[in-house]
Amino acid sequence: MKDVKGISYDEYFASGHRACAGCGEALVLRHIMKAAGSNTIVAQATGCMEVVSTPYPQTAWKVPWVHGAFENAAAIASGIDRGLIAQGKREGVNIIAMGGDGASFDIGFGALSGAMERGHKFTYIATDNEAYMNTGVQRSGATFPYASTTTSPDGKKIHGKQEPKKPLAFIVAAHGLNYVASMSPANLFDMKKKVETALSRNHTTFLHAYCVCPVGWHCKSADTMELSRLAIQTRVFPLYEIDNGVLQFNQKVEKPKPVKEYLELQGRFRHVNEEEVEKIQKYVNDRYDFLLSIEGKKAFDVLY
Amino acid sequence: MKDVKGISYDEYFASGHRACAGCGEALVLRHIMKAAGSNTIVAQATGCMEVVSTPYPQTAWKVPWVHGAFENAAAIASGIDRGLIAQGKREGVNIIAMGGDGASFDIGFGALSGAMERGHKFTYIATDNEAYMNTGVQRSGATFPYASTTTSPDGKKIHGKQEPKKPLAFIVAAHGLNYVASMSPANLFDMKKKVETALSRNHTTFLHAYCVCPVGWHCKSADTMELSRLAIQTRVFPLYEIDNGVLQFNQKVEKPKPVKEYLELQGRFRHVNEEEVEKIQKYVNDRYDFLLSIEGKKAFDVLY
Amino acid sequence: MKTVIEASEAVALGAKLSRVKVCPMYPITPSTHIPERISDYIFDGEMDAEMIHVESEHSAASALIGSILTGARSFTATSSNGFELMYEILPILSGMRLPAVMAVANRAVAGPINIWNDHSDAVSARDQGWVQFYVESSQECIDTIIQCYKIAEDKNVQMPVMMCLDGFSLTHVFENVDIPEQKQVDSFLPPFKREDILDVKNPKTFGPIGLPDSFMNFKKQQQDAMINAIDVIKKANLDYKKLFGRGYGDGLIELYKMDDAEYAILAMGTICGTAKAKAEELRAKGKKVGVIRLRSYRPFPVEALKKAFKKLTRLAVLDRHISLGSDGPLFTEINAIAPGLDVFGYIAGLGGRDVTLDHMESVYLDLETGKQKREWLM
Amino acid sequence: MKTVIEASEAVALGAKLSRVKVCPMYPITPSTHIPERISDYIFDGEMDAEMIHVESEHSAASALIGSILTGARSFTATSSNGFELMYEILPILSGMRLPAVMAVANRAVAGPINIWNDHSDAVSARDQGWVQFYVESSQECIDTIIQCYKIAEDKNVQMPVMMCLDGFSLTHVFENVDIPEQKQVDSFLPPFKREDILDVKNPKTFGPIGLPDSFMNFKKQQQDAMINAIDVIKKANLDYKKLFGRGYGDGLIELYKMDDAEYAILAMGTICGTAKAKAEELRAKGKKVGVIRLRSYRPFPVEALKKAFKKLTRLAVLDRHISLGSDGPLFTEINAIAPGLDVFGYIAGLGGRDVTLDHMESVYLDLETGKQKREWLM
Amino acid sequence: MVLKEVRFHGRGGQGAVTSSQVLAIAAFHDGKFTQAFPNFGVERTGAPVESYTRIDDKHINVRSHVYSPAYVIVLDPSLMANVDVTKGLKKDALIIVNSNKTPSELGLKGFDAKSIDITKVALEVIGKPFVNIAALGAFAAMTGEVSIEALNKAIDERFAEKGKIAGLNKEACRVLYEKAKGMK
Amino acid sequence: MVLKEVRFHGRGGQGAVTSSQVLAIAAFHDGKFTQAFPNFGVERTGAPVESYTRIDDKHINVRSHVYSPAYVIVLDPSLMANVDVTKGLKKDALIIVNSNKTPSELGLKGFDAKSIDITKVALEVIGKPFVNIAALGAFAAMTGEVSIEALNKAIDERFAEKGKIAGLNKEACRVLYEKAKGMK
Amino acid sequence: MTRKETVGDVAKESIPLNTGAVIRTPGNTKKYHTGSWRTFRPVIDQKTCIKCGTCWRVCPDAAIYIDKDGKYRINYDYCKGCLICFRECPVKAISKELEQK
Amino acid sequence: MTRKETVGDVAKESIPLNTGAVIRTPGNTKKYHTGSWRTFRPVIDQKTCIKCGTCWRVCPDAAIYIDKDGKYRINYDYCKGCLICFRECPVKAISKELEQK
Ligand SMILES: Cc1ncc(C[n+]2csc(CCOP(=O)(O)OP(=O)(O)O)c2C)c(N)n1
Ligand SMILES: Cc1ncc(C[n+]2csc(CCOP(=O)(O)OP(=O)(O)O)c2C)c(N)n1
Ligand code: SF4
Ligand code: SF4
Ligand code: SF4
Ligand code: SF4
Ligand code: SF4
Ligand code: SF4
Ligand SMILES: [Mg+2]
Ligand SMILES: [Mg+2]
Repeated sequence: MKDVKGISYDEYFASGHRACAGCGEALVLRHIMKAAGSNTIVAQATGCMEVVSTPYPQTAWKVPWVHGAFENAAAIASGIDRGLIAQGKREGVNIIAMGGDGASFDIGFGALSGAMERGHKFTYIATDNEAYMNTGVQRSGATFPYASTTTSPDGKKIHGKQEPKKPLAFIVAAHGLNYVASMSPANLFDMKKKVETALSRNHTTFLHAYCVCPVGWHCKSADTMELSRLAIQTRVFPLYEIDNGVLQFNQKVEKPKPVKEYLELQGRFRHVNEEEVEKIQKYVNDRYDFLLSIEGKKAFDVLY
Repeated sequence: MKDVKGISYDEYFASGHRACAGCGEALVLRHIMKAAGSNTIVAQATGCMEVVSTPYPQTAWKVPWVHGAFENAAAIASGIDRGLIAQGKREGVNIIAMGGDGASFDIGFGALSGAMERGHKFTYIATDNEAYMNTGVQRSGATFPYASTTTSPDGKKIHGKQEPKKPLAFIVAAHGLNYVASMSPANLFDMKKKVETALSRNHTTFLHAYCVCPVGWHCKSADTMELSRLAIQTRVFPLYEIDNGVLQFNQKVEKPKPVKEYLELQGRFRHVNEEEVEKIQKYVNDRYDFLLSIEGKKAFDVLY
Repeated sequence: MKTVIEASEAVALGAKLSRVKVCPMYPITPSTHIPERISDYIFDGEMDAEMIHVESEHSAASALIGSILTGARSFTATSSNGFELMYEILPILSGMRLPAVMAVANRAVAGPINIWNDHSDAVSARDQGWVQFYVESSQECIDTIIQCYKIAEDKNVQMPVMMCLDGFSLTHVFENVDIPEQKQVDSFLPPFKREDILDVKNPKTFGPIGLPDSFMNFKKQQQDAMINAIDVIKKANLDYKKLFGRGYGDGLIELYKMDDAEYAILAMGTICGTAKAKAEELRAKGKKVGVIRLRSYRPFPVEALKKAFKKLTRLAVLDRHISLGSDGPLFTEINAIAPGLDVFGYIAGLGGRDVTLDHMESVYLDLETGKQKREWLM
Repeated sequence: MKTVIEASEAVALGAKLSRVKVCPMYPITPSTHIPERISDYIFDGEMDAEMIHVESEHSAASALIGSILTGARSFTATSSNGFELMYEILPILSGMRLPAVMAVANRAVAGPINIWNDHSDAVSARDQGWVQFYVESSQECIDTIIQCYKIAEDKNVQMPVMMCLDGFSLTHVFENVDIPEQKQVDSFLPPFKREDILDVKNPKTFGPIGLPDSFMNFKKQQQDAMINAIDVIKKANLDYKKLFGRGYGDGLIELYKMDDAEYAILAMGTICGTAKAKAEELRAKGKKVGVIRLRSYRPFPVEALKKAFKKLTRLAVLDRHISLGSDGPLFTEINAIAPGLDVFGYIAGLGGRDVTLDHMESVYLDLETGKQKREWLM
Repeated sequence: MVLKEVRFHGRGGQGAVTSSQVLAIAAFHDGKFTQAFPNFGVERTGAPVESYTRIDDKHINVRSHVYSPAYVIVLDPSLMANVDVTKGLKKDALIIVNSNKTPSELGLKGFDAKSIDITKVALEVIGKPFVNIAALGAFAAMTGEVSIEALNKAIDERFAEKGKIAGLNKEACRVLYEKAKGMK
Repeated sequence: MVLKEVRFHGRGGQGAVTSSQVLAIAAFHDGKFTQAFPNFGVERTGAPVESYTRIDDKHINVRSHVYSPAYVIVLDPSLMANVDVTKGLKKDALIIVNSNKTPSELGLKGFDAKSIDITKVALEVIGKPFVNIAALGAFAAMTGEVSIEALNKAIDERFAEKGKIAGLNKEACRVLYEKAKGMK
Repeated sequence: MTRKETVGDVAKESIPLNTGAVIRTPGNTKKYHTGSWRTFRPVIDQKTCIKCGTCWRVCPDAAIYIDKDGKYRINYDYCKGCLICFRECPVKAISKELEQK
Repeated sequence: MTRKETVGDVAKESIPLNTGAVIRTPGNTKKYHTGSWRTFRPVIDQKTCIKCGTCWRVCPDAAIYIDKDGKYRINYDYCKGCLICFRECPVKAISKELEQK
């Protein structure tokens, strides 16, 4: 059996991994690998997905996989790229570097930026669950504003994270990459297409994946898909791709649901008051408006 | 005597520093400091300017100054910012973090990106001489395409640097800063205004400074100003500012000179053949065209 | 106030009681509970300090340079790979003579990656000019953090201090702790005052190049400061004891049933507790055994140790780290200063391998029989 | 081919002759000439390899993980702060048992920042599971780089190897070098073959979590591999000597006029040359002095050293680094293995402070008179 | 009193670690010295976890894992399919299982095992299957190692911020304490 | 032959380091063992720099700096205002200065000093004031430490990639060699 | 060199110690049955099921498979009981049951 | 502890060793005269000079100052002879001369 309704039946991220029940990141990995297929080498950063997938002597991986440290997946992928080239073995092999939001937005961003500057051919995928989950839900640069984490708690004086979400996809696109896209388990067919497109390009490409973490978000494990959908419908996590510098929506949301619906399902937002909900709504509106304003135009200079 | 034709007569980067004769970076520093004034704390990265200014027990600095390492000026500045805040001493003090292109585009970019994400109030200035000069002219992410450096030499097989210049200012602007600008000694009044503007904002701001290095560029020390002007006139280094997400030219070049004029004064481009000159010209045209295309429009989402 | 808290919280409270002003912190298991508790205090408004959510440990250590140079007492915590990522900055902080205090929740260094306890992170940084304490209990955590500032800021020291506590084996343990009163802490630890700061009114240059004509002299100054620290540590321990009634040996080493001991185990951190428990048991059976707990690994208290060895017949050194291609660093260092003594060397508890009462028994047995002198306690 | 070249070029040629395939490199004084020469070869098409212009040393070391795991022989070089920024990755490379080879152009570690020579960078990484050679001449550089691959890739070793050469004092020195022929090098060093690679046809997992049930066993394996390296180093030295006519002692230590020496200086790197020059001079005056050059610091060749000490009355150890708060690491380690010997300890040549013939004379004088046993050679 | 060691078996997310801590706090209020700590794993929500409490009259020196506890508390009997809750146990150890089945039905023959339906009480009193604190009521009654007063104090302390939860848990404890008293 | 040490004084960018290297290569072609190395500073273009060559019949062990050279070559006499080119010199050392003034005019009394106008020759032959290699011609003639043939070979080798430069430098060397021969 | 093979709670079964901790058996987590983590058990009612594949797609544990008859089946060795499938099934063909020991 | 104060070429004049290498004398590079680096000397012809300030602005070494009479003057203690001023003077009031010893 090859495909089931357009999705490969083969699994490369095997059952038996130790992710929590309902883990959105595990679901995303499963589908990334289905789209990438067996001719893929993965370099993964430290984080939940690495920890749950490879407790020696077991591995959930059915493709060649390497983990080095938390901040260096892109650098390791650079070495793989050039190592294969140097031996004439680069052809026909996909290379994916992957990291959580902590690895990608924060500590490993220097290495990613360096790799993009050199223009290596590989796809970097940031699996974003908006906090350092593996170490117990600490704030990252990707944490959604006002979300409470263990280092940006819902305190008596300060209510959760005070900074906006680092706009990583734009930052990456500004490096001059010819393909950057956001993706979500709410649209697995779209995800498949994006992984395939990204891997087909000749330089570094970047994918930003939305990943629900029931543990860190204090939501029900059964809500993983529901939240993924709501994130799109509320415009919290828009699906788009920036192909050759031009941004297009893949699932444009004409009539957004109020952000509140999204927040209410998650314990990490339990503390936000009405005023803060308003601020979050405005934050989401502004970001989406900006996307709308650049839609369809050459908004990024493409170098590669 | 306070000002001479609009430029402060006070010097904060004293004579006796060991920069090479005709160093464009030293000239830029001198004027940055004139604009910033005495109420300024500087955190500087390892590089030529640090080495030439502070051979213990001497210092060229007349303002409080600190150097830690090569890649951490932005992190040190973050500590200064919060240290002052914690003691109620932040008011009225400018903080500048500075690094060369190597420090800013490459090794220290992770720390800079992190600081921008947190939104610290300080101005980061990248003094860009397009290579690691302090260590003897090695290729950096800022090295101009086809320039020969000691690690991207004009070889028999490969002619100089093969990658485009990392578009740092856009990458930084994509972080959501409300002020980003390029500046050059060719326009010292513009530089002054930009330093003042950047320091007046409430979050991280960024300045990209063009710095001629006669040693690394294999040009005459007397040509430092001439090259700075040519870089503008050939559209190699456009002067612009991105204020609240909108890019405006400060010195728009309607009739550019051919890039060749710029290249010819520099030994680092001695090897480029006609075909390569064409490629460089196209590269410069494309970049400028992109700037023109976003001029005056909200092209960057502003978060701070 | 007597209570039961986690050691990580004891550490965080120690920082709070020390009136720390800036905390650049980055999470890593098993040190995470420390920044988490400090975040709680700051977000609740109970601690008047700035949390800097740095993007890496390298930046955490770097931010310390900035914050301390503004005159703000500063604190961070880390473990393992995070510690290693700070590595470049450690000797810069000590070279600049900045009194940073850091809690290191000891964890094995990758690879393979492993989140559990051993001493490979901090011990492998033993050269870098930081005072290094290894503590045994939650009570010692809170007391020691406060002492760390006292020592680090002493004008004869002016060196950064790290307090090492065993990851999980201590960080995640809830136990009885007597929390000192703020007022008393204030009387022990005056506000941080530093002459050389980044001040626009009095501009100074920090971190210049040290040329060959002065660099070595600066290193000598650092070494002198480390040697000075020996007395300063003793005094801090003594003064603290006077005020709070609690001390840890002479501050440098702690002796357990060593008055007449013939055989002793020397180690650092929590396994000393387990050794003590076993020693108590064996003492009940009439064996003359004791425990030497090395609290101050840097400065290395040569005199205190030599004195402690005087009556010993045999000594077992337990290293929770190995200098690959050589030996346990503590074993080597003890051997170097105790040429006459019969020293047994054990590599123990790497990467979370538990060190048990049985292990301790086998070590004491080795000491008694003298048959086996070198072993990996697997 | 006999010629005069810079030691840095000798290193680069060593890498070229070893048919290195991937070089992730980042510039730092005084190692820069090494990537510069390699860049020349690659950009001129003389070396069939990929240069990766990494954005930091952390990424240089990390890229080695990737490239070696594809089966490509790989090389890098660094110094001082660059080395320290790699620090986190060093034990990962050794933990993964990857035969990386790195040239370390030794330079003092900041702070204060200083670009000159001492051994603080590499020596402070002595625990991290890398074989460490310290060389004395340009000739030894080129010969040793080739041997490094032989040793690193040996199936009984499979550990990364660093070759340390003194910054400036060697890296920037032009001198006579006999460049080996490619063919001969090929016969000494076969192509790199590795079974465990990243191969889509045979998927394997690299770098998993090591739990407490296996981590310590992996460390033991690493220690065993380091011990194995002792014989492998000896054999590589011998085999190389057979082919090229050049050897360096037994590969582990090199003895100079030690047959009947009563007093000897033990050190690493270029200062051994200066010690030899002085020893030669003193021998002419009838003094029974010699030099022990430690070439393999890791693995630490205990047996070879003990044998070398047999006839000695007194030994002076010169450390170009200090474990602040303790002592010179080499001094400590030698003391630990030579309980009977009268060992004098010197801290020398930190941060580019030159170690002169006069210094050597004063040390030999100390040994003779026995009056002064500890000193900073300022 | 000799050192007493307690082992809790639960699932990640079920609160076994909190149980061990609350027990430690309670023991402290009884004037004891204690330690409480989790089994330091990488387990995710749902996976089996262990947690421990040590209690003694004097400062506790030993810092190794707990190998041979005097008491075992099994919060979730379904674990027993995969986890050997009797490992390391000496014959005189007591196993307390949250179940409506008898110990022998649960396969705990040859051990001093008692079962008590904590889930039922929790559902009745708290309205949710929060068994981790409730179980301590049964433990107090069955072992006498900790007083119910101290337990109440500990619960108040630990859930200070979440007023209602504390009350409900205390009530569940009380009910189970009463229920279990006879089973001592 | 005993070990001979040569010290070059020049300015950053003037090629003193290259001088010392070319001398070393030449000595090698004469069958000698050599070392050449710069003074390891952080000097920038224009600042005074030093560089050294060692020459011996056998492998050179010593690796310290050069303190008491047998020969000093001053490429740029204007340096002498700030740099003591005689430092460490024993009385029998020879100082060669690129100048049209006499040694005593240059203040080099009490030393065995010779001046020769290298700049002039360089300007005449090379057309540019490139004195660093040219100076070696004078050195060869005055000291006999290296043969002119070996020097030519060394120049060819060092400037292999830049054909014309080699020729001009060799010619300048030759002229200075001839000129200086009498001054030996 | 070791007297006792293991002490404490480690290394009950002997673990292969591949040099450098490489794992040469792709996907062998399959040996680890995460089904024991389950509190609730999803059960597919084959009569209601319209074989849309949704449950198969959305399972983070790849615990749903298609049997030889083309039926969607849950492999309870791996199903952790997150109930995403239960929630997502468009025709409510999946019910949940409390796991019992 | 040291027998000989210094050996070799270091520490000719004794250097203050401030703890942590802090430098408390802002701008004291002024003591270091970089004028000796000069090969060419720029000379201002005061008669031609129009006092535009360009030379003062473009000097990387801040070696040009305005004297009490308002004249632009070069401080040869610091001028490195880069000749930027010479090149940039709009009225060619600056000439260059070869430095002579
Ligand atoms: C240098 C370093 N710092 C910190 C850590 C600890 N650490 C490991 S994973 C992790 C969090 C991972 O967060 P993220 O990348 O978002 O992935 P997630 O676990 O959320 O999937 C942290 C902080 C580390 N391993 N190395
Ligand atoms: C971690 C680390 N790596 C490398 C170096 C060496 N290094 C010091 S300055 C420098 C180059 C600086 O280049 P840039 O930032 O462009 O400044 P410039 O010297 O060109 O002004 C390098 C590579 C270092 N000091 N630290
Ligand atoms: S903590 Fe979150 S991201 Fe990590 S495995 Fe669990 S559900 Fe997934
Ligand atoms: S090398 Fe270039 S940047 Fe550095 S001081 Fe000299 S001229 Fe300035
Ligand atoms: S409950 Fe969750 S784990 Fe189980 S089959 Fe459904 S989706 Fe998969
Ligand atoms: S989701 Fe429901 S209808 Fe679709 S295949 Fe699964 S059980 Fe059948
Ligand atoms: S020549 Fe250069 S250094 Fe001298 S005054 Fe003119 S600009 Fe300044
Ligand atoms: S640039 Fe020329 S005209 Fe202007 S002030 Fe200087 S010397 Fe005078
Ligand atoms: Mg995350
Ligand atoms: Mg630069």
